[in-house]
Parts: sequence; C-alpha cells; structure tokens
Amino acid sequence: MDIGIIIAGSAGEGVQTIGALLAAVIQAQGYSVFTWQEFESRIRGGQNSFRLRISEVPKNSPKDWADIFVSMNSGAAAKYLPLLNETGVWVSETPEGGRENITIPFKKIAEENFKKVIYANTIATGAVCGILGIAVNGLCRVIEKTFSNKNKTVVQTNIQAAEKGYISALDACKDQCVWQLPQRADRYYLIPGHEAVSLAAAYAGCRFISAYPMSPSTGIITYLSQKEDDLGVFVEQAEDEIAAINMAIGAGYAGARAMTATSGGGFSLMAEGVSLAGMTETPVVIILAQRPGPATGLPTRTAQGDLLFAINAGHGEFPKLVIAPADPEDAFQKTVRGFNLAEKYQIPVIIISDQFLADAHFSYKEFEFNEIPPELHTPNLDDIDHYKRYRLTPDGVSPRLFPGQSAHLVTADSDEHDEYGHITEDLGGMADQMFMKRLVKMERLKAEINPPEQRGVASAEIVLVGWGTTRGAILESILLLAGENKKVGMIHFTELWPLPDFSFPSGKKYVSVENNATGQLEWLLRAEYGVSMSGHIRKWDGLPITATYIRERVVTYEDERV
Amino acid sequence: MDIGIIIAGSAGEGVQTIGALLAAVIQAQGYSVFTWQEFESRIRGGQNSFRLRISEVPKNSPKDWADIFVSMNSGAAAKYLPLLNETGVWVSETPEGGRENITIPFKKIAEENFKKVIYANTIATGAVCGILGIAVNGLCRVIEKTFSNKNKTVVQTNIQAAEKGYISALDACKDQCVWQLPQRADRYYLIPGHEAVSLAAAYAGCRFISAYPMSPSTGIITYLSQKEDDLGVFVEQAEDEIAAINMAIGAGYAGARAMTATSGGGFSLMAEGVSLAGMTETPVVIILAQRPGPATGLPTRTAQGDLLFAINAGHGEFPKLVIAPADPEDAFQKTVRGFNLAEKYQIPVIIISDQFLADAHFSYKEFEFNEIPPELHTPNLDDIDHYKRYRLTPDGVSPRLFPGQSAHLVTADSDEHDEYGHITEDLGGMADQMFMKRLVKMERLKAEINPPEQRGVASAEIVLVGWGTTRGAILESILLLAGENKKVGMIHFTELWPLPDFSFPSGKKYVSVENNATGQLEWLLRAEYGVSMSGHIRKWDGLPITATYIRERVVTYEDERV
Amino acid sequence: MKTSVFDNQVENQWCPGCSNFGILKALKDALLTLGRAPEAVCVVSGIGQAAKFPHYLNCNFFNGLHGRALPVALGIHAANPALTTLVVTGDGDCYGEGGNHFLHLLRRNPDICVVVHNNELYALTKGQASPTTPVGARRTLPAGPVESSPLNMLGIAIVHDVGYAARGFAGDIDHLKGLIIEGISIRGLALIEVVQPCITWGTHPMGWYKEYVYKIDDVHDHTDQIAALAKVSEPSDKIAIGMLYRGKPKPIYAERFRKDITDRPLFESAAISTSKMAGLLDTFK
Amino acid sequence: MKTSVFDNQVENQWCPGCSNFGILKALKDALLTLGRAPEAVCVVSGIGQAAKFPHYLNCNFFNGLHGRALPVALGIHAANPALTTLVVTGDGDCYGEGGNHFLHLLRRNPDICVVVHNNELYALTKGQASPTTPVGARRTLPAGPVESSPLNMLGIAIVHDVGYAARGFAGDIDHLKGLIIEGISIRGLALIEVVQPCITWGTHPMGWYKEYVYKIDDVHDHTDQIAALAKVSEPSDKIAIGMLYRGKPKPIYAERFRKDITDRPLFESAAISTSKMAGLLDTFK
Ligand SMILES: Cc1ncc(C[n+]2csc(CCOP(=O)(O)OP(=O)(O)O)c2C)c(N)n1
Ligand SMILES: Cc1ncc(C[n+]2csc(CCOP(=O)(O)OP(=O)(O)O)c2C)c(N)n1
Ligand code: SF4
Ligand code: SF4
Ligand SMILES: [Mg+2]
Ligand SMILES: [Mg+2]
Repeated sequence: MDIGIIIAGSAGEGVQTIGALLAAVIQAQGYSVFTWQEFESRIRGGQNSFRLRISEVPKNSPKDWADIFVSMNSGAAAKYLPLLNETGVWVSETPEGGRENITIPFKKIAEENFKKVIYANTIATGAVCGILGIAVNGLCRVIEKTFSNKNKTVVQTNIQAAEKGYISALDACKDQCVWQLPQRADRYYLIPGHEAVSLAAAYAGCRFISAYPMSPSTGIITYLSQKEDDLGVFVEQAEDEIAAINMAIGAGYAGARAMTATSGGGFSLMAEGVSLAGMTETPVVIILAQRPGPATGLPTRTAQGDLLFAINAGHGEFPKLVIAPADPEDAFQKTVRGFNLAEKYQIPVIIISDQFLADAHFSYKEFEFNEIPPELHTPNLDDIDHYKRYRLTPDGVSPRLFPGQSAHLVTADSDEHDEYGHITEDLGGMADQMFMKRLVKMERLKAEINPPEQRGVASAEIVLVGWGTTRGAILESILLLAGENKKVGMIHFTELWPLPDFSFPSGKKYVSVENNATGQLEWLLRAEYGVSMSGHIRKWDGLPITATYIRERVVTYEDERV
Repeated sequence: MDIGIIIAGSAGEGVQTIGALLAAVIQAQGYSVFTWQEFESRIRGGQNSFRLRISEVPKNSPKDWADIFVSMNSGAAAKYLPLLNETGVWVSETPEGGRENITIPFKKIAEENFKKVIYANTIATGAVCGILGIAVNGLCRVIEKTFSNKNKTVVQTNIQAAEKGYISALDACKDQCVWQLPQRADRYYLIPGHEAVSLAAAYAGCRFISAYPMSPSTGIITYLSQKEDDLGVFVEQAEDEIAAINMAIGAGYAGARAMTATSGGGFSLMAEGVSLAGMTETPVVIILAQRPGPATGLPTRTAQGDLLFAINAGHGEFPKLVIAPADPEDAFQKTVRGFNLAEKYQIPVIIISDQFLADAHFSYKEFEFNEIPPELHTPNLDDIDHYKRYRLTPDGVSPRLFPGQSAHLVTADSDEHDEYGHITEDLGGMADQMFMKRLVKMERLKAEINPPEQRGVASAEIVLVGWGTTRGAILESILLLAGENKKVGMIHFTELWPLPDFSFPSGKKYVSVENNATGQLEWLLRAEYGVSMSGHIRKWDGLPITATYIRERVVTYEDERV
Repeated sequence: MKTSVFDNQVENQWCPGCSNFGILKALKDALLTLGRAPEAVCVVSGIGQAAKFPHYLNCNFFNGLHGRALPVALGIHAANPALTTLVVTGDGDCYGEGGNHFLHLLRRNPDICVVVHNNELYALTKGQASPTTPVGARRTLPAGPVESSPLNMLGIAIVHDVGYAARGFAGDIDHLKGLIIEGISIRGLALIEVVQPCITWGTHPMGWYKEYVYKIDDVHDHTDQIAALAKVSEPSDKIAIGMLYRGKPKPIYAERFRKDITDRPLFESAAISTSKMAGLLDTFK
Repeated sequence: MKTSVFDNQVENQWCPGCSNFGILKALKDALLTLGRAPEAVCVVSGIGQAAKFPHYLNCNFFNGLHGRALPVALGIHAANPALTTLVVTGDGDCYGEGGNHFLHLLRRNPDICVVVHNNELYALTKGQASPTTPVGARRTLPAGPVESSPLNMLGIAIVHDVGYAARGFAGDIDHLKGLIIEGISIRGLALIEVVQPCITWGTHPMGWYKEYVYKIDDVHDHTDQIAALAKVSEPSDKIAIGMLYRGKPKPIYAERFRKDITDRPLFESAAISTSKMAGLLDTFK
C-alpha cells in the first residue's frame, strides 16, 4: 500500500486542518502516514497544499504523485491537478470541467446543515475517509479526541459533519474508489520535525530559549512556550536575533543549557554571536531552519542553501560543530548530541534543519529517543583549588563553573584573554596559547564525529551522496532504481563540520544530491576529501527533493553515459 | 641600503608622531621608506612600535630586525631590544643597563629647554636624523611644512628642538653610527593603505559612505570625512553596522555609488545586508579590514582570518566578488575595479584588507592609479521602452535605472520577485528563472577574473602560494632564498571569489603562506582546483608575515625533506 | 477600474477586509492630492504584512529586509532628496527588529515620512506579540498572557522633538489622508503611527476601536511637548488620533553637505578627473 | 594595598587620571556597603573603554561584544536571578550599537542595574561622536561639527516608567556610590547614567563639569514623570545629578515563570526523566 493524497486550497480554507485531522484518523486506523506541507508566505489566499502518504510500513519521504486530490477552489484545482495519477480520484469543492471529478460543495453543505462554514473542514475529512474506505466510527473517535476540550455540541456537530461528508463521498464515488483501510492493530508514532527538536532540547537539559519569530523556525519557540509546564524551558521572545543569541549565551554562561532558533536571515545576524560563543567558550545551540534565500527569498519554502555559510559563519577562527539531522528521530538524537557536545567542548553548535523537516510529520514504529540522560561536563568542585576559567589544558577544554555556583569567580571575555579571562596582548605568548587551545578542541571534536551513513556502497556502481533531510528521498530512489536493476548506494552526511576522517571507496560513480543550486556539499567534500562527483542532482525551487526526481536524473545520467 | 628602525614606547609617548615625522624627512631626502605599526588596543600605556625601513629602491615589506632602536621607556626597551641587530644602535630615553646604549632623556630636555614635554617628539626625531646622517636642514624643512598651519613660534621651537636632538645624538653616537643619507634627487610617493582605498573609492565615483567606527577600518571613513571638500563623498556615521550596509544599499539603489567599511565583527553583522544586495542586485562595496578574532579578539592587530567567511557570507546563494589587494597601489586599482564590477554585475563586492595594510605606508616611484575613468553601466534611456527593473536577460544583468531619474519606476525587492520586482511564488517558473538569472552573472564575472600572479614558477622547485597583503614578504623571501640557491617561485591571489579557471603547473612543491591558523586559502584552492599543498607557512600572532619568517620555514622544510 | 496614477494591477496578498487597505487608500489619496507623480515617490519598507505595502501602489519602491527600512530610506534620501521618500512599516518591523534605527533616525531629522501600521502583533509570522502588544493580551507567542510592557514610540519621538508626530486610524481614511499630507509636507522627519486592527490575529475587531478612538481637538497645543506626551500616555480606552506634536524648526539632514548642490541627486555629481586625482596623489610625494 | 574584597591586581588600561576610576571606586564601595560577596556579583559589559570595567574588580564577569551587554545580562539574570547582575557600559556601547536592546530591556523590568559611562564620545576607537555628543561639538569623526542631535535615553527610560533612573557624576564618588546602592537595592530595572569626562578626547576637563553639575534637591518629586522629564531636558549648562525617577511598582522579569522555583538558578532544575519523555512522546501515538 502506498496511497498519496493532496489537499489543496487557499490559506484560510482549512487545508492544514483537514490534513492534520486526516493524518490523525489514518494513524488511529493503524497505518503509517507521512505528511508534508508547502504554502505561500501570506495569511489568506494563494494556493497551498498538504500532502499525505499512507502505507503499512513507514514510507517517510515525499511523493510526487497523488491518488486522491481534494481541491478547495478552482485555482487549487488548476495548480495541483497535474499531480494526480491517471487513475486517481479528484474531489472538488467547486464544479470543475475537464477531468472527471466528484464535486462536494463542503462549504455550502456546512452552511446549509450546520450554519457555520468552519464545518466544511470536517465534512471534507469525512469525504476523504469515505473514499479511503475508513469506517466512519474510526473518524468519529478521532473527532471526539481532537475536540475533547470543546463542548458536547461542538463534538456532536463535527461528528454529524464528518458523517455527512462520508456519505456524500460514498454516494459519489461508486466504484472509482478502490481503497480499503480496515482497522489494524499497529500503532505508529506520528512526529513532526521541529517538535522532535524541541522535546529533545528539553530532554537534553535545555532550560532557556530566546528566539525571534522567523519561518520556518518559529514552531520551536512556540511549542516550548506551550509546553512550559511539562518541559520547564524558560522562553524569551527577543527583540531581534542578535539579542536572541546573546541572551542564550548569557544564560549558557550562567549555567542554563540554552538555545536559539532562526532561519537564514536571522542566522546572518547571529554570526557575530557565534564567534562570541567560540571566543568565550560558552556552549550554545543554534537551530538554523533553512528556507530559500538570498535575503527574504521564499519565506515559507524549503532549501539546503546555507551549509557553507553555517560552517564558515562568524569572523575569526574557532571551533564549532555543524550537524544536519535527516528526520525527526535523527533530529531528536542529534539535538541531544548537539547539546552534549556543545557543553563538552564549550562551543557553539549549529543544527541545520529546513522547512520540509520543520513542517513534515514522520511515522515510526518505535521512536528511538536515545535513552542516555544528558551528559554533564561540570568539574567536581572538590578538584578545584585555584580556579582559572580558561586554564590551559592539553585537550583545550578548561573547567567550566557557573557564576554564583561556588566561591570561585567565573569570567568570560570576548577579547583575547589570559587564563583568568583578563585581556591579554601577549602576542607570542598567552594570546597564541589561547588561540591554539581553542583550535585543539576542534581536533578532539573531529575524532568524535561519526562517519557518514553508508548504504549498499560495496556493491553499488553509483553512489548518491547527500546530507540532511534528503535521506528519505535518496533511500527510496535507491529502491526504485534497484527495481530497474541499477546498483545504487548512498553515502549520507548528518555531521558536517568538522568532517571526520573518511575515505570514499574508489571505483564508484559519485553523484551528489542537494536541495540547492550551487552544490555546497559537493564543494565541501572536494575540499576535505579530494573526492570529485561524476554528476550532481540539484533542486532549488523551494520544494523538497523526491525519490522520483532523483530516480529520473540517475536514469538520464546513466543513459547519457551509454 | 636597507636600514631598519624601531621607535617603541607607550601610547601617548609620541611613537606615532616621531615615526611619521621621520618617514617624512627620509622621504624628503629622496629615499624610499616603508613603515608599519603595531600597537595595543588602549589609549594610554602599553607598548607599541613604529617600524621604518629605508632603502634606495622601494623595499615595501616588513623587516624583523632593526639597525636603530629608540625606546621611550624601560618596558619598551625590554620588549623590543631583542629585535635590534648585534651591530645596531640603541637610543634610550631612560638609562638602561645591559647592552650599550645612548641615553637621551627627550622629555627632560624638552621640559628643561622648551617648557613642554610635547617637544620630546621632535627632539627624538632630530636624534634619529643625527644617527642616520641626515643633514639637519632637511629635517627643518619638513618641520616647517608639517607645522605650516601653526604659528611661527611653534615652528621655531620645533626646529630648535630638532637641532637639540640632532646634536645630542651626534655627541653621543661617535663612531657607532655608520649611516649617511645625503639628499638624493629621487622622490617617492609615500602612500598609506587605507588612504589609497579611500582616494580610489572617490575616483571610482563613490559618493556615499556609511560606516560604524571599528579598528582597523576607521581610517577610511575618517579620511573621507576630512577630505569632503576635495572628494565630495557624503559621509554618514551609522548607529551600527547593520544600518551602515543598509544605508549604503539604499544610496546605491538611488544611484550613488556607495560603500561601507568595517572589520570582522561588524562584517558579521553585515552578512544579512550582503545577502540583500545579492537579491536586490544593488551594487555595494564593503571594505573588510581584518584583525584577529574570534569576537573582539585583538582589535588593533593584523590577520588573514576572514577569507572563507567573506566568501560564504550571507544566507542563500547569490553572486559576489571578493578581492584582497596586496599593497596600496594594488588597493587603489582593485578598489576602482571593485566599484566598476559591483556596478557592472549589480552585486556586493567585498574588498579584504587588514590592519597591516591599513596602517602601513609604502613607497612608490610611480603610483599607477589606473587612469581609466570609472566605468558606467547605466542603460541608455532612449533604448528603454517598457521598463522592468529585473528584466530577464541572457547574461543575467538587467538594465538598472535610478528612482527619480526618469519616468520609469525603479523597484527593489528582497523577496523572490518577478521582472517588475513584485513578490512571486511561481516556484517552477519565475522564481526559478530569477534565481538562475542571478547565478548566471557569477559565470560571467568568473570569466573576467584575473588569474593569480605568477613569479618564477616555471623554473621554481618550490612555489609559495599566498593571497592579499603577504605579497611583499613572499617576494622578498624569494630573493633571500635565491641568494641561497633555492629556486622558489610565487603564485599570489588577489581576486579570490569567484576563482578563475587556472591550473597549477604540475611537478612543483606548493607551500601556502597565510596570516592565519587554519589555512583558509589552502582549503579554498583544494576545493576549487584540487591542488594540495606540500606544506604551509602560517602565522596567527597578530603580526604580519615577514620575508625572514618565510625563508626560515622554507629552509627548515627543505632540510626536513632531505 | 484604474482610478489613480498610483493604482496598479498587482494581486493584493492581504486578508480580504484587512484595515491595511484603508491605509493604502489614504496614502494613495494623499499623494494624489499633493500632486506627486509616481516617479517622484519612493516607498521603502521592511518585511511583514504592512511591509508588503509598496507592491500595491504604482511608484518607485525598495522592499528590503525585516527591520531595515529606515536605514535604506536614509540612504535613498541622502542620495536623492528630490524624491518623496516614505517608509511604510509595521510595529514589529520598525519597533522590534528595527528599533535602533528608529532611535537614530530621530537624531538626524531627514525629510522622510514614516507610516507605522500598528496592529500590536506580528501578523505575517502568524500572530506573535509585538513591541506594542498590551500587557495581558493573548497572542500565539507567548503561550500565556503577554508580560512585557509595550513601547511608546510616539512618546520617544516627542521627547526627541520629532518634526511631526501623529496617530492615525485605519478606520478613518479621510482623517488619515490628512495626516499623511501633513507628514509629507512638513520639512523634516514625520512619524505617523496608525491604529491598524488585524482581523485575523488581533484581539478586537474594527468596531471595538471605533468606540475608543477620538479626534484630538483644537485645544491641544501641538507645540507643547508635555501635552503631546500626555496624549500618548492616556489609558488604553482613550485613543487620541490626529496631530500630536510639531517639532521646533531645525536643520534637515545633510543640509550642510548640500548647501551648494541643494536637492540634486548624488549620481549627477561630477566625476573626479584624472588630473585632479593625480594632484591629490602628488600631495603624498 | 589590597583594601577591599573587590580589588584585584589587573593592570588598568585607562588613561591615568581618567574619570572612569571614580566610577570604579564608587561601584566597589557600593558593593562593599551592600555587603555583597564577589561571587554573588556578576558584572556584564560590551566593548569600549567603559566596558573594560569588569576587568578591574574582583567578581564574576562577562565582557561580551560591543553593544551586546544588555541581552547577555538578561540571559544571566533569567538563568540565575540570585546573582546581583550589573551592566557597566558606555554611551556608544549602550545607546549606539546596543540601542535596540536598551529599548526592549525597558519593557521587561529585570532586576538589573545598568551604569552608563557617558563621555559623549567613542573613546576606545579614538574620539568619534557618540549618540550623546551635543550638536556642534568637535570630534575626530565627523571632521566638521556634529550635526545629529543627541539621544535622551534617561528621558526614554522615564517615559517607559523605568524602575529607577538617576544621573551621577564621576567627579562626585560618594554621591555616585549612593545612587549605585539605590540602583542595586530597588527591585527592577535601574539606569544610572554617569557624566564621565574623557580627558583625552573630550571637549571639557573635569573642572568644567564641576561648574555645571548640581544636585537634585528634595523638592523634586521623583514619582512625577513630568518633573523627571523636565530635569533631563534642561539646557546643557545645568546638569542635574541624583535620583530622577522611581517607577511604579510592577512585576519583575520572569516572576510568573519563577513562582515555584523563586530565585533558584536554572541549572539546578531537575532533568526530564526518560520515563517522562517516553510519556510525552507517547502522546504522538
Ligand atoms: C531577520 C528576520 N527576522 C525575522 C523575520 C520574520 N518576520 C517576517 S515579518 C515579521 C514580523 C512582522 O511584524 P510587523 O512588522 O508588525 O508586520 P505585520 O505582519 O504585523 O503587518 C517577522 C518576525 C524576517 N523576515 N527576517
Ligand atoms: C561590532 C563592533 N563594532 C565596532 C566596534 C569598535 N568599537 C569598540 S569600542 C567602540 C565605541 C565605544 O564607545 P563607548 O561605549 O562610548 O565607550 P568609551 O570607549 O567611550 O568608554 C567601538 C565603536 C566593535 N568592537 N565591534
Ligand atoms: S493578517 Fe491581519 S494585518 Fe495581515 S492582512 Fe490579515 S488582517 Fe491584515
Ligand atoms: S580615552 Fe578618555 S575615557 Fe578612555 S580612559 Fe582615557 S580619558 Fe578615560
Ligand atoms: Mg504588526
Ligand atoms: Mg563613550
């Protein structure tokens, strides 16, 4: 089973509400559902879509084609219909010409029957359930749960609305609708990318977040604010991104694990703060949720365009860690790891995500959330006699205490400094040693970095080389290509700076896969490993890379070669 | 002739005044003089030095050793004496033990004879002239010129002070002083790095500078403010660096060639603005005067630590030009070139300098200042019928008009936009075309980039590979090594991004030379050209690289190899 | 349907019924009344719903970065003061991310008119608190009631003797038009803060505001700083609209620099000739 | 020569005779009088001559980036309000590069005392104009007389009902000490702007200021916003020093969040257990 659904309409037409409700119902039926969203940067109007993919075992990557298409208006119909399979079913809010479709005027039904247009969402959800062959009581149970904090009438009306939609679909559908989704015993976790990051942060001991709203990062601070009681993270909406990172650094210095979250433009403003964290050796975690630039660019779209900027961000030379998780589970684990390494090496850690991951929900049978409690790296007070915040040590890591924690005074200085944190201009001496002490940490950190993930590389002719959130699409494309007897493997990076010792097996054709236009990973790997790609697959239109997109290009590439 | 002089003392003791006056006298005598400075980040106290190098033909690179050393206090004596040649002459303000020295209590003499300690500077200058064998009237002429806007008594007293110093030195020096600098007919230009940049900017048609003070960049805006009447550049001291770059972009959009200047920390804050210039296709020139980081670092020292940051600065993918002039003459030419290319391609241009270049004065027999008037790239209004600011063109460059210049409306948008500058979310269509249009400019620009400068590469065994301001030291080191029968050549980059098509001749040992700790050029060249260095010479102590420093390491490297 | 030279055909992205449309109309009408030609006008904005404004009228515009409209506008004004430079911005854009530029624009007194759409929230990013959100109000962020107190930017402008300070109401287009005409007409910096109810994320509908808004009467002395400050410090159920303050006469930005070139754009300045540059370089000899 | 627990042996980089020394003494004395232990105090600064301050007294400190002392201090205060967090900064640091943070700190009312060394210039970068330089004054930049008018940050603080606002004088150490004691003691945000003559780049020597400085008398009602504003708007030959304004009682920053944990540092908060996290994740099932 691999059913694709597109719900499309303008902002304000409930696309997101329908999609989320539907996902919950499918999940409750015991199926895996993967969802992702693409929408315009406006509050009303435009044309947006919510995509679902239903399967029996998780298929967590975006599909290009849909089997079921719900259009909320004619513009949506025109824009997204080309994505519907030839055999697919089209449910339309408005009567549309051209291809055969089932017209169900959700809004009209809502107004006529329930006096409120808002019920159109539930009617539409009911209709899709009908088409999918989900029993109506499955939907009703989810509605009861979803609206449990509303009054009884609301719940009842929604159930009636759902049934109304359900029946209209059944009536209209006839034998077009081939699907059946009977209740299964399985139960999947359905986890959104940035909620995974937020929960992981709290689990890693994060106690402070300061951030300035910026798509697609805003979900993190919003979720942490909503979950204040459960997670205990202090939340501050900063006046700008410069304040955000400096507040986080202040909190980190004072002993609270701290983070911030932003997108490219805000990250640009944070570059100086990244350098400050490097110099003062203050742990801080920065979530960089990418969207297409430059400048304001396409605020609600996805991209992998900030890798080299993140690696090189901040003036001067200092250690930092850059990681780019592949999916929510990986994001959970890498976020915990990021906080631990930030504290262990007293460095800034940049976790790169993107709009695709931020807004997508992935299904998991088990969610491995890394049951190691947050690693602490606080020195034992009893071991400290004469305290120097920046003591020169062989591994470059100095004992970090917190101000007010003991009688020891804790200092931090953005100037080049001596072991006590006081300004130094001892050029050949102390200044030099401090500079080196910080860089030595980078060597140690490098030794801890995991090698890229390798899949089927030994037997592969072509190896797709990717990073971050393209992993799902790459893995699926390998399966597709295997079906065409192409031996394709994968080397996938999620820990990107410093890069670990690694050598690319020889005799392979390497093809990079990136959601950007200039091939940033490709460039990075050439500099670091001297490896050259034989080809590259790039996409920079603001939408995620899909398996079929990759497959097509690999095939073309192969054909050209012959 | 190759005489090195060090004047050393605390801030406030006139080190800079003495050095500058001395340089003027030497210049007036018809000799080449090269000067550079190193000082602490404080207003009074510390230990600073002013270095001079006298020769008959220009030797524009720093020397490690001095032949004449003037110490203004005991701390200065202790710090800099190790740099005095064994046969060198030491003039000391205070009686010092240890090595033989000539004590001339400048301050005391000044107070006793002229009632003001300020005359100590002229006395000291007179003393050095005595030691150098410069006729006293040469010094007097320069004093007259220097103090021409002061009243007669001031001039007279200074002349007396100079004579006093001169005679004290002659008395004390005896046969220790072997130098004679008779008047020569030659006359050299003595040009400071950042004044060359400032003049060049004005010559290139720059009409607007907004900047926030930050060492070592402050000289540029200061000089342009002082020269307002001559150069006509509008000067705005911004409230911060973000304002600075946005003001410059605003002015550029409105038709005034515009620039800003800063150092690493301020440049970090400008990263978002760089991206804005990329997106809106607004020409802007940014001077990035490097100092050692991270964070505040060593504010008054020199470094080459921001190369990769500059190249990758700003979120998203867009074209930019990064150049790093080698010396004041090159800086003049490259600044003009930078302004022209910024306008031709409608891109941000980053000109990298550093504290060494900012504060150093170079001597030139002729100063080639590139007699091409500023290139204009304004479209002919008659050719424009229906104006679209972002018209899609084959070379990616759209006709740029200025608002208010004609009836055509001129737009600029930081969002992804259509040809009229209006927001677009046409993902596969217009948005994509605009993205590519901007990147196409990069290809064209790349074709215009000059290859690196090559010196003696064909016959060399070892080739030193450097960038920016290390050129002088590298060239001199090659001469030193030639004297030891080592065949050493140079490949030197001043145009660093985009990098031109170029191939490194095979069969050479390449050794990079950089004023940083992590080898940024080395990394860049590996990524771009696949070339690997056999060794590297790095220095990151805040002081410039010298020829002897390079020579020593090349020799050691050679020895190790054997 | 084209009724004014300032109309254009760009699809408007604002929510149908948003009060931003009222401000747009007021500003277009003001420009018409003032007889400005589209090419003589330059509208500068940052990012936000308010900041999409320049796309919806026919003139020169620079839609820059979030928070950075003011420095861009200052650069434009310095380069070409003959343009009527307007800034249209939001409470987040101008007072949040861009707060420092606002402070320092007050120091410079450029001949720019700044119109701030104050909806007391961040609309484009989906309803977070802004620097003008009242204490206790609910927004999508923070999850609980807002705790930080709002900024009084009109008050700050008045304390700094701004050229012109007024409060407008998006629900009273004609009145607002009058203020914009004044703001553009006076020489020097003008700040017009507009009460701009957001019907999607805001607490109150337009009607609510209509109840509390009142027009400043003739008794108010707009040369009196204290009186003006009192007007912007009234309790939240009294929203005075109209001209609040008129600053004392003082030099306009760049006046000294421009004494000879007056309002001419800098791009018309003569280039420095080769011989002049050679002469300047000779002073280093 | 060690006379106080707050003394240290670090070489002071200020010019001999600089008025900064007076502020240093006043602050150390105030801390002594208040009986604070060095480990209970955290001094935060940015970059500038003033901002070198924390190096010259014995306590915890964070000497951060130019302009960014306030957000760092807020983060520290949020993480550990048991610390006495002080900011020592310059007019350039706090009002120039850091102006936006100043505005927004006023909104939050943290229990922080901010001491601004106002020498009306940028000393460390060699004498440029600052946001408080008077019109017409000469600085190393601009080359001509200063044209932009100065900011009135005390006025802004008063308009925003800051917890405590005072002006001190570096030439009157005892008086200043008293203000600092008050500023630290009140709960909420305190701003103390100190007239701090720069003997290297400044226009006037200490003596000049002594003539124009006068102490605010008892007649002044420091709960009266208008009176306080009047005091900070006097002509430049009248420099009122002393407590200017005392804000109305209001919640302290993070009070709600801390209702159960009171002043305990966040690093003492219990970790989230594996089982709790498993439970939270199960809600996604
Ligand atoms: C540097 C940066 N930070 C954050 C954002 C995200 N952002 C876009 S608009 C906006 C708030 C806009 O608020 P306001 O100016 O009040 O405009 P409104 O949408 O309310 O009209 C934010 C935070 C951005 N685009 N750039
Ligand atoms: C981002 C950044 N911009 C500029 C500077 C350079 N800078 C250092 S101190 C300073 C001004 C300090 O002025 P103020 O705060 O008044 O302190 P003062 O030296 O007068 O005591 C400047 C502009 C910097 N360090 N960082
Ligand atoms: S979100 Fe609010 S401010 Fe933005 S257009 Fe809609 S109603 Fe207007
Ligand atoms: S430069 Fe001025 S402010 Fe700085 S230490 Fe010297 S006298 Fe004091
Ligand atoms: Mg708003
Ligand atoms: Mg100052």
